[in-house]
Amino acid sequence: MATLVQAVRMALHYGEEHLGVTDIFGEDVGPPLGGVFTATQGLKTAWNSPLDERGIIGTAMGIAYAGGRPVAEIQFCDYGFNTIDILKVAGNQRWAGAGNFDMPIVVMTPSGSGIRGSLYHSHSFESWASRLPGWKIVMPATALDAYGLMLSAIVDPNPVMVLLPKALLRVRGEEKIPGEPEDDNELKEMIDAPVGDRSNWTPRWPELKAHFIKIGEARLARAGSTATVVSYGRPLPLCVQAADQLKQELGATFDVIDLRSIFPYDWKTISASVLKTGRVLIVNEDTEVTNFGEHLLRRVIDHHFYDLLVRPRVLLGKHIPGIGLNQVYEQNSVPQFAGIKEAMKAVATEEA
Amino acid sequence: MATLVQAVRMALHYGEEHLGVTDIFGEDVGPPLGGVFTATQGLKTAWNSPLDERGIIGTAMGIAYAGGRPVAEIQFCDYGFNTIDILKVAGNQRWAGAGNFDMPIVVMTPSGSGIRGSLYHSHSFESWASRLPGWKIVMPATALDAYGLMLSAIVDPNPVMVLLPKALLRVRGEEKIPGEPEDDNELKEMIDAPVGDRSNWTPRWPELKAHFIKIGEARLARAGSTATVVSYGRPLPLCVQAADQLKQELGATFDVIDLRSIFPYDWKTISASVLKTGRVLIVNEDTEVTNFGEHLLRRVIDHHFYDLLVRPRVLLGKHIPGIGLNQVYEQNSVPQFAGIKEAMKAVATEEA
Amino acid sequence: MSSKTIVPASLAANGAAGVVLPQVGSGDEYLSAERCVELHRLMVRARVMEERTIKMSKSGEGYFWIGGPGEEAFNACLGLQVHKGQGPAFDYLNLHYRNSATLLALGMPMLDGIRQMAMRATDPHSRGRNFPGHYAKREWNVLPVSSVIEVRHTMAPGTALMQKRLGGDGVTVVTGGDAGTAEGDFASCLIWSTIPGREVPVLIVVANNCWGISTAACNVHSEKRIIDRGRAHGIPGEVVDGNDPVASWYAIERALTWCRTERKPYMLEAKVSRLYGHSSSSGALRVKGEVDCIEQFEKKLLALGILEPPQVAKVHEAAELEAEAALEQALTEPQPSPEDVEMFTYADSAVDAVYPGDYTGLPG
Amino acid sequence: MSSKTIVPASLAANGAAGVVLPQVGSGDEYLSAERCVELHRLMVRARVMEERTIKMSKSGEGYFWIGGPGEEAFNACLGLQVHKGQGPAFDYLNLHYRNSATLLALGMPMLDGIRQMAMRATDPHSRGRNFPGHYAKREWNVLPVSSVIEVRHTMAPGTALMQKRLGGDGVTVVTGGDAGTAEGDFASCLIWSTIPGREVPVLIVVANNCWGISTAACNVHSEKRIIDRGRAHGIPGEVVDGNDPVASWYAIERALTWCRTERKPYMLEAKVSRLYGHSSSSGALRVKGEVDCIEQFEKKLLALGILEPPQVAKVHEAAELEAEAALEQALTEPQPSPEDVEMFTYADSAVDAVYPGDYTGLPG
Ligand SMILES: Cc1ncc(C[n+]2csc(CCOP(=O)(O)OP(=O)(O)O)c2C)c(N)n1
Ligand SMILES: Cc1ncc(C[n+]2csc(CCOP(=O)(O)OP(=O)(O)O)c2C)c(N)n1
Ligand SMILES: [Mg+2]
Ligand SMILES: [Mg+2]
Repeated sequence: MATLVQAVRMALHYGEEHLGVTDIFGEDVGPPLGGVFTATQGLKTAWNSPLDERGIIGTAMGIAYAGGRPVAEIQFCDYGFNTIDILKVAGNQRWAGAGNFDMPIVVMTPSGSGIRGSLYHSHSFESWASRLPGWKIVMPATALDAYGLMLSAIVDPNPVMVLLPKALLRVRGEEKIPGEPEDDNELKEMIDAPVGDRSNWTPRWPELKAHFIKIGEARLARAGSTATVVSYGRPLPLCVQAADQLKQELGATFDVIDLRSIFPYDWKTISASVLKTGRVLIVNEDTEVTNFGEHLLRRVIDHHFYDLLVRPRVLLGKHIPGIGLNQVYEQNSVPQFAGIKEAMKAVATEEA
Repeated sequence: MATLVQAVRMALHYGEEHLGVTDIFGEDVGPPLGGVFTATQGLKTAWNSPLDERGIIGTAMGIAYAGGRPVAEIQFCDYGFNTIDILKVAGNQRWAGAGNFDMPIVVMTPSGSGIRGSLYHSHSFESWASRLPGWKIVMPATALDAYGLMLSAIVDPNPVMVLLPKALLRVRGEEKIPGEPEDDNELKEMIDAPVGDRSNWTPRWPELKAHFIKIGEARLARAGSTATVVSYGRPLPLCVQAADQLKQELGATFDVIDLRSIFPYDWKTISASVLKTGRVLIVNEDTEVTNFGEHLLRRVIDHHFYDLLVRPRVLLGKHIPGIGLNQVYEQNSVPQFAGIKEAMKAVATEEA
Repeated sequence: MSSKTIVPASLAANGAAGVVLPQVGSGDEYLSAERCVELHRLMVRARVMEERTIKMSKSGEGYFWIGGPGEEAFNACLGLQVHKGQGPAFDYLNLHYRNSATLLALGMPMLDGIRQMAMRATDPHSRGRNFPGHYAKREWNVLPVSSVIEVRHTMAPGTALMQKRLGGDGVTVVTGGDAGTAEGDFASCLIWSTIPGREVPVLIVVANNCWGISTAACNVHSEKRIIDRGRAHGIPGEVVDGNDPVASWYAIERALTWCRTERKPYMLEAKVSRLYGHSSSSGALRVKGEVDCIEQFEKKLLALGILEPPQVAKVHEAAELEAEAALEQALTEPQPSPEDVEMFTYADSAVDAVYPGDYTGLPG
Repeated sequence: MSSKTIVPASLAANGAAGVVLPQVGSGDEYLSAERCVELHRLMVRARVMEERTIKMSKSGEGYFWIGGPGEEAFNACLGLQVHKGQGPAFDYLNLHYRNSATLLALGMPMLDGIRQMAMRATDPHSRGRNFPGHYAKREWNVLPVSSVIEVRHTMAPGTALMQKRLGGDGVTVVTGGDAGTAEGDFASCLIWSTIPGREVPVLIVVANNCWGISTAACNVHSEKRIIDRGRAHGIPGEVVDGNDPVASWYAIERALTWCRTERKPYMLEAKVSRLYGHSSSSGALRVKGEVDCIEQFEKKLLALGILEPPQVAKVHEAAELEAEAALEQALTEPQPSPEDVEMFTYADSAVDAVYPGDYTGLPG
């Protein structure tokens, strides 16, 4: 199966061939490197920008204004904090301008911890991003979702931010991308640039097919009835793993909702699940003060306060200035498997 | 009584005279204007910066590194979104640098709506600011609190952001600033620059006295027993007014907590009040997705889920790209008196 | 300014036989009388519209005012020379908030400016949401003006990139003030416009009124001429007296021609006035002794006999009447309604499960 | 490089009679043999420390590596010439992540660099939190290195402002790469350093290795020399061969002298190599045929007879031993503990009711 980052690359290729993508650009996005995570290797419209994130977002907006379909990359979301005013303008220009101009840009950026990244390769961005009205924000946790959400991001005529979980970029999916060859090695040979000199390399793209995943639709990663877990990104597979173990160990079963879209989010799915279980845990790794998970919790309280059987919970990253390089820091800053499992167990077993 | 903005000015003067303030600067902060809201008129260390918010924050940091005590102004918080990466560095540099350097800077900026400001003079900033670990964030709603919190912000050796509610800047306090003259007109004559030519004007400062309000201490604006209201900034006086009316109309009484400090916030006071009343409403005017009020709600749920008598509530600004100039927009975007009163009534009267 | 008395071809062709109007000159440059009369009328209309909106800001028919009195000469010349139309074959305009004369020159009726000031639902630029002078018009490539100083400079190279790719001669114009050039985005614009092999046709206009609100440029800016900052990047430029419509006309012509033919950036620094202060608030500081481009131009036109005093008066009167009628009309038009609050947040999307149409509040 | 055989005063004074060492020259400039030997040793120590940390990144004793091989000549010269100390009477250093040679020249023991790479609680720069080369040292005014490219450029004018006010000759040095100059903050530094009447002594060093990760400068930068961007602001500057310690020494001396005496900014563009690629990740692209400043300098020193091969070997061996010992020591030292996570968030504050001391988790 393709890795998440390969899926992104194939989606971008599909976008170039079939969806009118005109420019894929950012720092080190073009040849020879094709992105620090290889997300843009071999793409025909990929080019290297100056080292200037503000210019990257602004230029994407300009390209979109003039009829192009740009996909701009911020190398790490950790380096996107200097663009928030421009992101705001991208999100408000249509509203402010009485609908005169759409803003079909895609901004993709790796987000989250888990790659031993120290302070500036470990940030999460979704809570910030969720505060940008006018934007749509997605965060796939699987290769197929990355493919399907990227295609939707490209065709959506509004600004869409695609947050790619840093820690999952090299994880293989469990489902094939439509058109992906049978053999992983074959795929690798076809689309991964060789190590070393690449000047004569060109990719051979598989015959990819459309696969759109609608923005705002969650994915039920596990179905159950004891409790509801809402997550996305790096912690998502940990929630799944914990659900599987807890099923074995306790017989408790979980709806593990992979939100996939941060905004708009799939309230219907969350709501139905919470109504069913009366127990809910929200997990993400962003810092815990003014965290998007707290917004979800608020919606749960707004609508289901009287439906809850036990205290609803959030499990979030600590409110501290950064994630340190020594793994002691990371282990004790953002949710890890043990803590997630424990929290799931607690919400599932608390006496109602 | 002094207005809130006069109180800020007097605090800055006190800071210059007694607390080592070396630089008060920003766009139009120095003579002749002394700030677009007059907050910095007549101050001896005030100077005009280039039109560059990133430079303003960075320069403040440099001044602080070299032993100065700067107070930097962002003219409107609406124009601070291009500095978030630098604000982050100001908040993390001590942690990242193993405590080698403190960062005693004060950033003050007007925040919130209520001045018919259209998109870019109506933003709230506290939810963004609360996501900056390493910072302390305060937001006074009265003149005396502005004075006392500004003094604390100045002496605190950590970065402190002082959010000034735009709509309350010209509101007079109910308590005197220590040293303020009896007569408001006298104060005005002493410290407000004349309209027109100011080249020969110098202020006559009253003999001000120290008055520190500790960061992290809320103010109980009204005491009651029926329900708890937590607010700050522009909506705070509206909550107070509604509490007074509802006392008359229903006999319901409210703890109206003026949080004053966004971070750290006075959890003890909130917690004790919620324990007492079992009913809580959190009010602010920032946009409602990933809002600091939702964080407070989360803490309430974490600690007092089983103590609550009725569904806890938040009343927040709408998640929309901006606040429009026609007052129809503002009235329907951010909490106004009628809506606040209604929400307070609802939380107070819902059958437990 | 000086003058020559050659019959302008256009006038002669117009059959205005016998009425041999002089050209209007500035240095070695001459502009036809016909063009000057057109410019004069635009300048006056722009001024009158601004003055009307200032009145509205005082009467409560509007609130905050900001606008372009003092920039009419330059901005009218700009508006007449851009290639107006939709899409990258035409020019893009990334304007700041003092470009009313440009919009009028493009053909905007005063009514639309007044509608914005009156915050009507009929305001085509912002539906009563934004401050005056914050235009947006798809049909003319007028990109939404944002209050945020200088962010437009990061976008200009993007539209220009598409224009260059398309072929043709479309140019992206980006305008800003002098103080705003201190923002890093101004530098970004220079850098992104000159990426080797990817140079793009951006005309960077700096309307230099020597002030940012209350801060004098000379107190915060070290560069003698702002255009000097383009040099290191190989961007040519010139400084022009923005109060002089003739000089402005030709400077803009040279600049646009460069961008249209070389497909590279150019900088134009227009020295302009800020006649009514920064805005209706901020202490409304006025600078003494600033040149009024309209007064100066009228003197010239009168001296050359291109216009007679009664004609000048008529131009003003007509503009006043137009403004009056526009205001009257605007005030009859509907205000936005509470239902409008969320309108125009999102464009329709077939791939969005929650908002296939516009925004409708939190996902529910 | 060329040579002269004048006995350096310092050596003669040292009583090294009979051993008349030549100076080392570059163009018209000469540096004493003694100084060159000192520089050489520093350069080798820096290289060896970096090579050791690269090994650690591969062995798992550390993770990510980034650092300064290729910048040793220039950075060692810089470190030896700054006025080291605490507070505005001394120089401030706003460094990027390739300045290990500067720190060693200031007197940092290798052990401290290795401690950071080994992420120990004893790492005095970041307590095991940050990437290597991210130094912070109050006693020497080494401000915390941040990974965020170019933000330090916004801070430099602030420290320099305090230095100017104090009197004395303290200078603020800010260093960055060539690619990073595309960030608006580089322009901000030029602007804020030259506010009329408020010019401040900032030495802006651009370590130009012609690359930003995998992107060649010539593909994204239009300026021929980066220092040309200072011109519009009246900032003098020069380009120097950063691989040449003699040339670098004097360029830095001129630059610092300018800043110390004129109390104004100066730009120095050092052409340097990036010998081990950008970092331990990012494809680790290496550029072929780059000059190795140490190899080149050693050839020179050997040719001039200032060092003999065994002495060179000894310098390397000593450095290796130092690195070895440092690593051994560092590995015996404690790792940070879970309790450390919140440490150093806040300085003590008498006016904070919740955190009078350090951060202790959410207010409770
Ligand atoms: C990013 C940003 N910062 C601050 C402001 C507030 N502001 C509005 S206009 C202005 C001065 C602009 O001066 P200049 O660029 O010279 O343009 P002018 O108004 O003189 O035409 C300022 C500081 C803003 N709109 N945007
Ligand atoms: C603001 C920001 N954007 C992106 C990055 C990622 N990044 C790290 S180093 C680098 C290239 C820097 O090139 P240059 O400034 O020339 O310095 P060099 O590494 O060549 O010494 C990039 C893009 C970053 N650290 N900070
Ligand atoms: Mg100006
Ligand atoms: Mg470089």
